[in-house]
Amino acid sequence: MSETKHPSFPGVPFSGDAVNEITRRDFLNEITLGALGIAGLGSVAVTYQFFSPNVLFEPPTTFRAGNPDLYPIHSVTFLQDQQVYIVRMPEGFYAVSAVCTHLGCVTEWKPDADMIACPCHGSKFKADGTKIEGPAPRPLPHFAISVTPDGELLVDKLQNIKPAQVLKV
Amino acid sequence: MGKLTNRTRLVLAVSSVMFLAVLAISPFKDFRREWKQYKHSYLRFAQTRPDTKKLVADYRPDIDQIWLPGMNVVDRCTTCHYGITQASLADQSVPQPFRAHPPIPHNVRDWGCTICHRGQGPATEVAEAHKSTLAWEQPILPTRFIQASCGTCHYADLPQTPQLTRGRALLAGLNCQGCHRLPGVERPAMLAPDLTNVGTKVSREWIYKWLKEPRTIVDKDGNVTVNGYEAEDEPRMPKFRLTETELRGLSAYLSVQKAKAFVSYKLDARVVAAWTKNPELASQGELRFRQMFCSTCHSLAVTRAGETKLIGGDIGPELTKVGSKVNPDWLITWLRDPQGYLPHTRMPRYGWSDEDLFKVTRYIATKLTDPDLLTGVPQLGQPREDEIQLGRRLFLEKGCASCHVIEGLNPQKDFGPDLSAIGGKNTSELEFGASKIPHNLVSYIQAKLQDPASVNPAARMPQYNWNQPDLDAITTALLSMKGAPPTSALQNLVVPRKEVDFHPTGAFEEVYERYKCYSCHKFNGYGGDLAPDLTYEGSRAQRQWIVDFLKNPQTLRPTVVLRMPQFNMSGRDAATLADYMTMVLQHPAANPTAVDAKQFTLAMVALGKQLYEVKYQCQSCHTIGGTGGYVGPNLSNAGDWLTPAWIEAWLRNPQALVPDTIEPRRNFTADEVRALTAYLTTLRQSIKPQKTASTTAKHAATQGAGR
Amino acid sequence: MASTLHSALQNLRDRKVWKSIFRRGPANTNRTRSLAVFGNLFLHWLPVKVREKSLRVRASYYLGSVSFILFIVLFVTGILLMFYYHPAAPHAYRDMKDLQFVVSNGVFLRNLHRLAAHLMVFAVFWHMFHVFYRGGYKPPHEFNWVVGVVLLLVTLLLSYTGYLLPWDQLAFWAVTVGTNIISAMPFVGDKIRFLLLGGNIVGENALLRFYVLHVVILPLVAFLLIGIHFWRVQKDGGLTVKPKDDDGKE
Amino acid sequence: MEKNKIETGFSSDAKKEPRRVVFVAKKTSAKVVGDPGPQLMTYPHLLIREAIAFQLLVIVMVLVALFWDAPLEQLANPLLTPNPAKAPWYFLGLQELLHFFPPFVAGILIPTLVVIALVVIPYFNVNVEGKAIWSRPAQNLRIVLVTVFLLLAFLAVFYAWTIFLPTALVAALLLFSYTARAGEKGSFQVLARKPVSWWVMTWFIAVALCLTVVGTFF
Repeated sequence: MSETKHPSFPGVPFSGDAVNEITRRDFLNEITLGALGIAGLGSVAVTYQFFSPNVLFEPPTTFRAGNPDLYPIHSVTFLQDQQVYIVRMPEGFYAVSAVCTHLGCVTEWKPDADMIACPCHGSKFKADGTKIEGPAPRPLPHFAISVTPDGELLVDKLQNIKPAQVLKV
Repeated sequence: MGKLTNRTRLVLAVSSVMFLAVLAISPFKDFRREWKQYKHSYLRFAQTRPDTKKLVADYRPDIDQIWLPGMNVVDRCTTCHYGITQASLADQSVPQPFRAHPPIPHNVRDWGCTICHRGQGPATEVAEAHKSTLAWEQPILPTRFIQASCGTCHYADLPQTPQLTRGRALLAGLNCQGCHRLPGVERPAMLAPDLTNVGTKVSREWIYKWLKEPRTIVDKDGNVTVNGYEAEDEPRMPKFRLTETELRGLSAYLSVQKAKAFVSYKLDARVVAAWTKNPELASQGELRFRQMFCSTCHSLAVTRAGETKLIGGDIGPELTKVGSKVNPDWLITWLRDPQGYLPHTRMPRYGWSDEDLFKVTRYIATKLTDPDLLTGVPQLGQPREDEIQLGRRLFLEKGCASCHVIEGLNPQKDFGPDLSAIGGKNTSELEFGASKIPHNLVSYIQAKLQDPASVNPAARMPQYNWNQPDLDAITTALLSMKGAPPTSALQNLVVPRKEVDFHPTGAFEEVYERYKCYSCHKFNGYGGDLAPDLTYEGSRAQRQWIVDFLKNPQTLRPTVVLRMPQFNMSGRDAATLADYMTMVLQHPAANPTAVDAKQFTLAMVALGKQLYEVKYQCQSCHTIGGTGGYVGPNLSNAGDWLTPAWIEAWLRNPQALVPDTIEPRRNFTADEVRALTAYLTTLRQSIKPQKTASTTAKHAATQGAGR
Repeated sequence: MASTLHSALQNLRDRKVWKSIFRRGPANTNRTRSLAVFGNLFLHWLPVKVREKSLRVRASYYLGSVSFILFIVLFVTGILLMFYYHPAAPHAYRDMKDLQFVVSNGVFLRNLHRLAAHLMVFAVFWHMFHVFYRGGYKPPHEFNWVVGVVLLLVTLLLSYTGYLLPWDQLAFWAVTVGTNIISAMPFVGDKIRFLLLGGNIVGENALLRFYVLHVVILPLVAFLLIGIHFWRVQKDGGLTVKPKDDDGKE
Repeated sequence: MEKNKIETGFSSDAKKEPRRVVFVAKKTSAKVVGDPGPQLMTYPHLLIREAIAFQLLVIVMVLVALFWDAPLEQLANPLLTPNPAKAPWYFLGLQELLHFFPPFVAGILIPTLVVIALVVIPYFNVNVEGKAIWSRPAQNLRIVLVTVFLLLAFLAVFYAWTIFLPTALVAALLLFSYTARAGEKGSFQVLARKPVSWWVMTWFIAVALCLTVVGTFF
């Protein structure tokens, strides 16, 4: 071990004399710290990437709801798996979320009363999702609904549309 | 004491840089993953197509996954095979993996690919997904066996899978279920001839020859014949690999199988002597042979203009040279009462007269012979005791008792391996022996089928001679047998094989068994398909017509080769059958009480005739009294033959009665139906018709109405 | 660039926050260096000074350090892998497939974890033999030797419990074979096996138990023992140094 | 100085705020034999070496991990026993023992004895640097010969050839080193100075190694 009189690792400001040697030492320190710094930042990025799943084991957010003929006019059909009401009115189809906008309970369609009722806190909605009464802050959202080329209904739960948009078949 | 040397710093600096560089490799590799490359090249490919916009409409740069939790399927094939549902990419010029799938009844996006094609669904790398690896032994199924995948769920035969259906038929037809357990192939009561009395039927020499070359017997001219005679279809008896000693042993053992004392049917010696003097004996026997329509089931080789052809049916054995095979005493006993020798035979019991019996036997024994049949068979002599003992041991060791019955020997059930899950077996479960074939299931099955000894020198399985299409068909059928579905969810999707539900009873059963009606006719899905399906015969035909026909079928259609044999049926038997048919073999759509022939008026008949001839032009397909088309059945005798209820139901909706009939559904009004029915019930052949005309008509009628 | 980084670091050191964390000044005197070791939770079990001889590679081949480093690598990769692992059959196997095929860098992490696990078993064995041949178990290190032997057993158990988790054929049969040996123990063998597997066969329960042992109990025990092990090295006077280490070879 | 005190948070006035720095009692510090020699500061000398060791190790492991995939076979299937079913490599030595001895002996007794032997090493007077086995050649040779013969005979009775072989090898070394005790140079001279404990451990390692290798590859 050669006896040196210079500041030790890591990266301490130097106050020594032999300029050349100091620069080299300093350079090595910089390299080391730089490499480790980049490695650290890179690890964060890679870890972030690792934590974002590339596939999802979830029911697809876009789903087929079968042939339009399955739904009579003036009907509200609850799709259990997807928690969506497929509503068919004379003007056309729309898909209404079955999840109450208040605290997320799953609502029920009451055909006798002709309304959607939330069992938790008593919110009540019309078949088109507009609120009748109760603590729910917003009407039930409508999901995008379309018809596939082979003639089935297609609902996209990630896409909300205005209640005025109705699918005509 | 506290300072670091420059050398240490250098080491740390270098190692830090290397540390960084090495750590960066994995993210880089991850960035360049195979599936990402395919995603990118799909985008590039879509740019070159005219319908780019449609092709990339729902493109996402992620992994595509089809997840069927109920079936435990994770399928990521569509990540790379992205264009699989794009109709515009169906062209052969589209490079893989982007080409669209040919149209199939299932939606790819709903089911994924691996359910049919196998391979590793979760994989996102080409080799891992397609090939067999340590972690996934089921590679992609070669496309030529793809019908096997249909069969894993569709136990019932599908019209779209002829190869699979053929394979299943081969499995059943070749008695594979004799030794192996096969799902969906039931084990009949008897698979092969009962050998309890075989010693009374054939000689030891014949047995020797048969065991040695059941499939190919070469006559002295070098003609290869099968089953002793030339035939297209092979006999069920496979070729076992037997040594000379084994052949001698088995033939010795079998030739002494005369358990039942041979009660040959004795004709009066004086009568026989008188008959024997008749120089026309053999030719008269031949005439009777023809008149009884033996060729409906049996074929004979006929040489015409230098070309030898088999003429006749394939239900029973081919008989060209049978005279050299069987013992004449045995033959006469057999013809008189086949079930007496072989209870399960499909040969019906005819009501022969003694003279006919004698003549036909003489005909067979003298004319249907081949002196060369036993060439090459050594002089075997009387069986020795040690040979018999060896034969008995071999009979059990070789699994003969799996198919053949000998009284006093226990039948061998499940002699060979259980094949009910062969189609899903892992390579590690297979024995490849010293063979050099690729180690996968398909090659194993094919090698085993072609030459069982190639994968296992000690295999007991006999040798078959498949042609390539049959080999592939039977491989397909075996690959479809993947055992019970892995999950209950899949269980619900299984399309079951149609259950045969026909259990004759009582007096009918006795007659039905005696005449073996099921050999040619189908009853509720059970039986042969040579002759019309009789499931609803009771609804269709009038009782009297059935009786007449059964008693004398020959006058009705003598010109066709395959026709109802002349059973010489007694009036009682015919009545029993006709009664059963009219009572049991009924179609629910034809309601006898709904139509009362007495209510038909002359006006209705006239209207019906008018509709038949003018409005609907029925004569373009049907014949009445010699005029009309031959597409549909001849209706000249419809009034005596068909029941009014059947005619009425048929006119209303033919497909309800016979789903695949070509008769168009015309949507007649109720009045029109009644009028046409009234008209058709009046059609009778009052005068004795020309033989030919009537037979053609009748034949067409029975055939057409049944189809 | 060098000076920028430098001044930035210097700037950081003058901040109040920095000073609240590292109360000592720059570690450029022996006093501040000592304080750095004393004042840091992760370093305080190290001695302030070490003998120069014991730093030489030949003295220990750094086998103890290597084992510990491998443990840290296993700890980090293991925690990351846990994010994509369900201890349930056959879900666990599907997770292996997902690590291999869809998780970013998943296969790399699993490889690293597996490799480090094997290396650790190897390093710990070698460490033990090396210590023995150098007489490192002699007084005053007797107790630390015992701790080391226990750590060896814990390492083996950690590796073995981890072996089952992929739920593949290799794992299943290795564990089936291994646990069958336990049944040979007189009187209590079957009972112990029953408790370990949570049943009579290697099944769902066994997987869960092995998982809990692998990710919670055994790592805790290992951490505790490693702490004691290191602490005792210092308290027992550092590594054993032989007089003949001076000449550089034995 | 006052300013400095506030900044660092240390009170330097021991009279105002007495603090116990260390408690020195008799017999608490370990008695270290040998010359301590020159010393270096842990920070940075030890730490930097640890850092380098860490980096080098990780580099090696990453390189291996990139090109060698951790094995993954098929889904566990209780109905499909692979041949042979093997334990992890570090238990393969034990699995080999099962071929020779009943499960209780091979699976329980021997491992337990080994662990106990390892634990008690420091508490018995088995000193690696202690007296060489051939320091009393005459008496010890007789004992060594008898022990070796009994051991080999025992192994031969059980047909435990994979144990017999390394045992015989170590025994041969031991006996050869006997011939080289008289102050010569050479490798046998080094072996001749080894004590009993050294030989026992070497024998154990040789056997364990042999069994593991055989278990892994055969």
